Amino acid sequence: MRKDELMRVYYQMQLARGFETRVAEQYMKGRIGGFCHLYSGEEAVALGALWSLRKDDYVIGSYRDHGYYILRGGDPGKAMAELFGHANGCCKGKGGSMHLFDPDINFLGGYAIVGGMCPIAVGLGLAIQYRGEDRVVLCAFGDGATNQGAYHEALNMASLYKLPVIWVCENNRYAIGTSVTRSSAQESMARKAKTAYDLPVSVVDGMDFFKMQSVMERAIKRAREGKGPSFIEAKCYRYRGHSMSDPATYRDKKEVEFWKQRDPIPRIKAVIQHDFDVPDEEFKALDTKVRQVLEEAVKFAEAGHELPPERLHEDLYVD
Amino acid sequence: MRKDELMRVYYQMQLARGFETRVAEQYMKGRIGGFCHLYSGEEAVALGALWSLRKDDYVIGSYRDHGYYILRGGDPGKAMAELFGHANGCCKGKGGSMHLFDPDINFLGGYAIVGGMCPIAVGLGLAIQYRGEDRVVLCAFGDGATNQGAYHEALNMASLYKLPVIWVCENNRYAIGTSVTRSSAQESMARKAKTAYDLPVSVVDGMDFFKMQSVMERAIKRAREGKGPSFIEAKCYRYRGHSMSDPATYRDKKEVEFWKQRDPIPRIKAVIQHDFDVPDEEFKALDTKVRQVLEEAVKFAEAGHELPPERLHEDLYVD
Amino acid sequence: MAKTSYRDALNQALREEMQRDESVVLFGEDVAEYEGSFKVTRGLLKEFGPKRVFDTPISEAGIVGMAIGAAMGKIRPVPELMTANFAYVAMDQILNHLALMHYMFGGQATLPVTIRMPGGGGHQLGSQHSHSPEPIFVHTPGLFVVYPATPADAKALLKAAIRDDNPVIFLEHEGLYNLEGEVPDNLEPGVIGEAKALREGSDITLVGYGAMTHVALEAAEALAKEGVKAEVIDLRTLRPWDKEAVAASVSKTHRAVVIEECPPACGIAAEVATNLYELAFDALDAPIERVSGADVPLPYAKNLEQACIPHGTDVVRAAKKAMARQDP
Amino acid sequence: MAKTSYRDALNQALREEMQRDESVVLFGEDVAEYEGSFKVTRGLLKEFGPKRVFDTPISEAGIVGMAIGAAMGKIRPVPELMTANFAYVAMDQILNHLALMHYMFGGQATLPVTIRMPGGGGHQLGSQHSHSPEPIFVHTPGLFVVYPATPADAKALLKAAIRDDNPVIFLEHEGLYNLEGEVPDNLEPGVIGEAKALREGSDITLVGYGAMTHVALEAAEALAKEGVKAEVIDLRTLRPWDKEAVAASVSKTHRAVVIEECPPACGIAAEVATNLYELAFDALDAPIERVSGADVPLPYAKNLEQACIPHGTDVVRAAKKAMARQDP
Ligand SMILES: Cc1ncc(C[n+]2csc(CCOP(=O)(O)OP(=O)(O)O)c2C)c(N)n1
Ligand SMILES: Cc1ncc(C[n+]2csc(CCOP(=O)(O)OP(=O)(O)O)c2C)c(N)n1
Ligand SMILES: [Mg+2]
Ligand SMILES: [Mg+2]
Repeated sequence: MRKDELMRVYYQMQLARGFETRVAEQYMKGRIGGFCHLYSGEEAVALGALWSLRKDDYVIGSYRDHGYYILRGGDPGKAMAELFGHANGCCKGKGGSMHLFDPDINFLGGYAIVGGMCPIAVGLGLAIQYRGEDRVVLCAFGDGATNQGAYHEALNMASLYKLPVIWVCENNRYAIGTSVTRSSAQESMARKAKTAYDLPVSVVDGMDFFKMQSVMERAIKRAREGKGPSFIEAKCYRYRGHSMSDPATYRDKKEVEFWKQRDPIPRIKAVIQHDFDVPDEEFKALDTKVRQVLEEAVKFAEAGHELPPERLHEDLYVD
Repeated sequence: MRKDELMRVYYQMQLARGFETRVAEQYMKGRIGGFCHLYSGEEAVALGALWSLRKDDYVIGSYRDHGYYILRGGDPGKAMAELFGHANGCCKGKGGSMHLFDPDINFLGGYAIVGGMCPIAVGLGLAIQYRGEDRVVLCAFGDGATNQGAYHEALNMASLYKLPVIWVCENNRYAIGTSVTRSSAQESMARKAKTAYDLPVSVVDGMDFFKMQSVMERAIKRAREGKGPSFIEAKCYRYRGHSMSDPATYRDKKEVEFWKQRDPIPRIKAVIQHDFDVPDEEFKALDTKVRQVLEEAVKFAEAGHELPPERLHEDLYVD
Repeated sequence: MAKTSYRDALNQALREEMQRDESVVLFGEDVAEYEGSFKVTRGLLKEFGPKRVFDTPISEAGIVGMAIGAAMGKIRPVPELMTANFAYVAMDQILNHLALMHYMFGGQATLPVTIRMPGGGGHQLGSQHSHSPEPIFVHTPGLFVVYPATPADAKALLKAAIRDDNPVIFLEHEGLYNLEGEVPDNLEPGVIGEAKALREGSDITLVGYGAMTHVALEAAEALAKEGVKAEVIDLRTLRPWDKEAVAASVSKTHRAVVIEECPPACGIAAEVATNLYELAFDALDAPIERVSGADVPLPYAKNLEQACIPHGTDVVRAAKKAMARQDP
Repeated sequence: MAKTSYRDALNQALREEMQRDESVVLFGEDVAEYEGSFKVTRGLLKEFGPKRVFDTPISEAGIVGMAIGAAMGKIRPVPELMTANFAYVAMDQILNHLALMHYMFGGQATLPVTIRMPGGGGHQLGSQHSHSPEPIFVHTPGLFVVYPATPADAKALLKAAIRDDNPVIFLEHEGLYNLEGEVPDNLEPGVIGEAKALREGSDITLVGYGAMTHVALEAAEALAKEGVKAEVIDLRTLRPWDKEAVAASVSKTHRAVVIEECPPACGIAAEVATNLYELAFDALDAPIERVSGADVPLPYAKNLEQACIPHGTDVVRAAKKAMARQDP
């Protein structure tokens, strides 16, 4: 990859990471309510998965959606405003943290029912195939979703109809406080899917942007060529609790440390420094830019207001 | 097996087959209503699966339940009466063809929602494990059920908790008019389950009583020893349409013929004649007994009456 | 004008809408090669081919979810659930996704999905196969719920549902598929939310929907013989339902019987009655009578099942009870 | 008598029933090691061990189905659904299996299953996580539905639900877990189906359940300041519900407001109101007022969400409207 691209990788991951830090701050200040699931630590999965997609490809995922929204090119201000519940948010403040949505970047939603978005991804794939397009669908979900019936129905249908859906399972080893070992008879998400749904699978280090990006490229190519779905198990880790209200006492320090050693951001920085000797200033400059963008995002959110209650019934039906 | 046992195998299959013939007659006469799914052709699957079970083991299955009920030792009269909707039926006429039930033989129900009985089988397994018993659960379902979410949740849970559940998938190649090829990305039901749920699987000729009975024995042993569930894919065929109202025009004569060549009843008869030279009279005698038993069953059903409407609200709640 | 069956009227609506709009796609269990377990999709695979009419695995959550995604992908799916009883395994996709996505995403997700499903009892299909789930859908903001009683409405309203950009639960009654009725040629799409008076009367209002509309008509006929002029209103759509039309009728007749096939608690009749009391309290000379499905799962035995389902005689009894009350 | 929280009262009920009956078993998502996402099962794994308190995968249909089978296998399961919103993925197991099996099998399957689930909105959890599904369960014959408003009732009714041999949907309100109240020591199990007057009054009857009971109490307080004596009735159980008690109160006050957290169509208030009209038509001096959740999915924004949920002020307004009508 070219240096400027690599610098963008660094910038983007810092942006996503920084966004979550701001969200945590604002949540503590009581300006953000509800359930709030941070993506910190898993940035390489989303960025690697999104990197080679086209603007017209569809992206859909879970309630842990800030990372995907930001890294897909969503406006951090509109995302932050949504978390504030303000009308200038990406869903007018009606969706909230778990339900970001933006048709302009074809980010078709964060969904809060585990596994619930998987059949919807199949439908997007069906539409693509029906219209003879060469778009693809990226559907991201967690390890816990593989225990939900709808997920299985979806995987079977996507394979049966050879739809251009790429399943990205973020295996961060926990579903809230329950480890994969304690919830799935088959601990490998990839093996759990491969034979059952007869599709190509890969297991990848989700803390490594390059690995993630390259398996994704293969999957995209296959999907665009009409060869059907692929499954990617990204081994990763969430640095924080399941949501802002989870102290995550069920994970021991050592485990957390082990994964923080593999933090994708220092990792990409090291690569860049190794391949091109980039002065620290350049990184600092990007960090500064991230800070500015996020400050503006918070300002944008603060400047907004909740929809007036008179408008409560808007958007219930199309007329 | 001893001769008398083999003769019982012959008798039982004739009984189950003959029962369905009577049911078809009565259905035509309009004495049986609703959906009515016959088991003709698949007798070796149920009998082989049930043969080595103990009286205290649990059996649960689908709406295609006449065979299991009869072969488990259920009273053909009570079953026929149930189909007549009479109060002397095994569910007082409230259940009907799809919902036979008899605690005395631990046949805990035919269920009409595809895959819906699978999580219930898990619960029976849980109770056995919790109470430290060495019983097992036999859960029978069709190929189509493997596309239903609840089925997958159940298989995972049974394996995760190492429950004594034996999954018997009757792969008769069709779900109503849709063949396995057109509905499942993985055509082998055994492979579909094996890796995903990490349990021992076997594929067996479901038209062969002996093969069915022997794989089942292994599964039972394993379950009784607390080693967990097993999965058996029985390749079989239903001679008739999906239900009495299905002409089954989607299957060509050749295919039906191919399977009728493998009819388990002549097959067992041949084995018996080969191993012990049994005069035809002995078989004729059993056939006559079958006829008598079924005539009595119909008489018993005819002698019954529907519950009076005043009793409509009984059994809604336990008091 | 030739008579057409409810089944064929639905089939015509599907065919005409598919001819009219390339983006209309049908899928479901056995809808293509088997032509539907109730044959409503007969001939459509042949005419439109496997891309527009195809079979699915037995995966209702998958079917409904696929319809949602397909709609976001700019096609107009008309999935069939083999029967309404199987909507229960897809309830999360219907109530917790389809119904609320347009609202939750601030109006950005538009879901022109019409889910067809035959409902109702009366065929000895047993407890798990005889549900009338209409109240569950009517309770849910974000859905439209249609339940036609006649071939003409079946056709007109299915066309309207398919063209509508909102999610529509389209209930068909298993007992009406063979019902014959007049269906005008080049019938225009109906209007979702409009009730229709099928019979004029001044003494009492009988409110029905789906198969219950015919029960109401039967009762009106019997009542007429006894000199009671009953007005029969067919709701036709249950969400939204035509409160004004029904209230206007009751303001005229001062008495009403509401008929529902489902059990009474939190049912359709409770919904209709409560609103009528609110809209026409002073006009009412007697409590509104409800004739509901029995408050039990439908049993298999024919006599018991029939005892669960409203009949004309039950409605006549209820109407007489309401008539017996003297105006204050 | 020491104050106890609704959460701890539930915890006590679970502990005491588990101590009393070996066959009571708890399972659900994160109920054991994590001690429940609302900490209702705190300490139970420690006290009773992993055989009686264990975690499940995210498989609600599996959880409910497992409870059904376990009950047939003679254990007494008390599964927790992390929230009522996840009951939708298990709806088929609840409505089409659990509720009807005892009846369908002619009384031969006995299912002493108590499904605990926190419901309700008000915490900015968004549309998919803020449902009040009580009408769906109340509509269903074969289920009991309990929805306590106070710590004492939470404990007494959970004990009753666990000991009952029928399937019970036990709703807990997310907003009440921290509510403190007096809980007598060695409290006896409550009675499913009995309402309770929490405040006597002669002018109007306010009917609530769960969190809505507190909204009713708040309103009664405010009305008292204006000289209106409101009687507040807490339904406590929604199926069966105490029609006699509520009708008796209305016969005394001649006016009523029914409060529900769910949307109005086919809701709890429609059910209550319709029955009251039938039982006390002549006693009513004004139409029964309904105060319902807004007819939209719950939005995330705090002000919008609050605008969806009934408040004391809404009830006061409704009560005044009812009072404004002169007795005929
Ligand atoms: C059907 C359903 N059941 C339960 C929940 C509650 N819940 C929210 S997130 C979660 C854990 C999901 O874990 P995983 O799929 O691994 O995703 P992660 O949070 O680790 O990214 C659970 C149980 C839900 N949202 N939906
Ligand atoms: C959830 C659900 N969807 C659809 C149906 C309608 N249906 C009844 S039987 C059947 C086919 C089942 O095929 P299979 O599981 O292979 O069993 P078989 O009839 O071949 O024994 C279908 C689709 C149902 N009963 N339940
Ligand atoms: Mg996880
Ligand atoms: Mg089959």
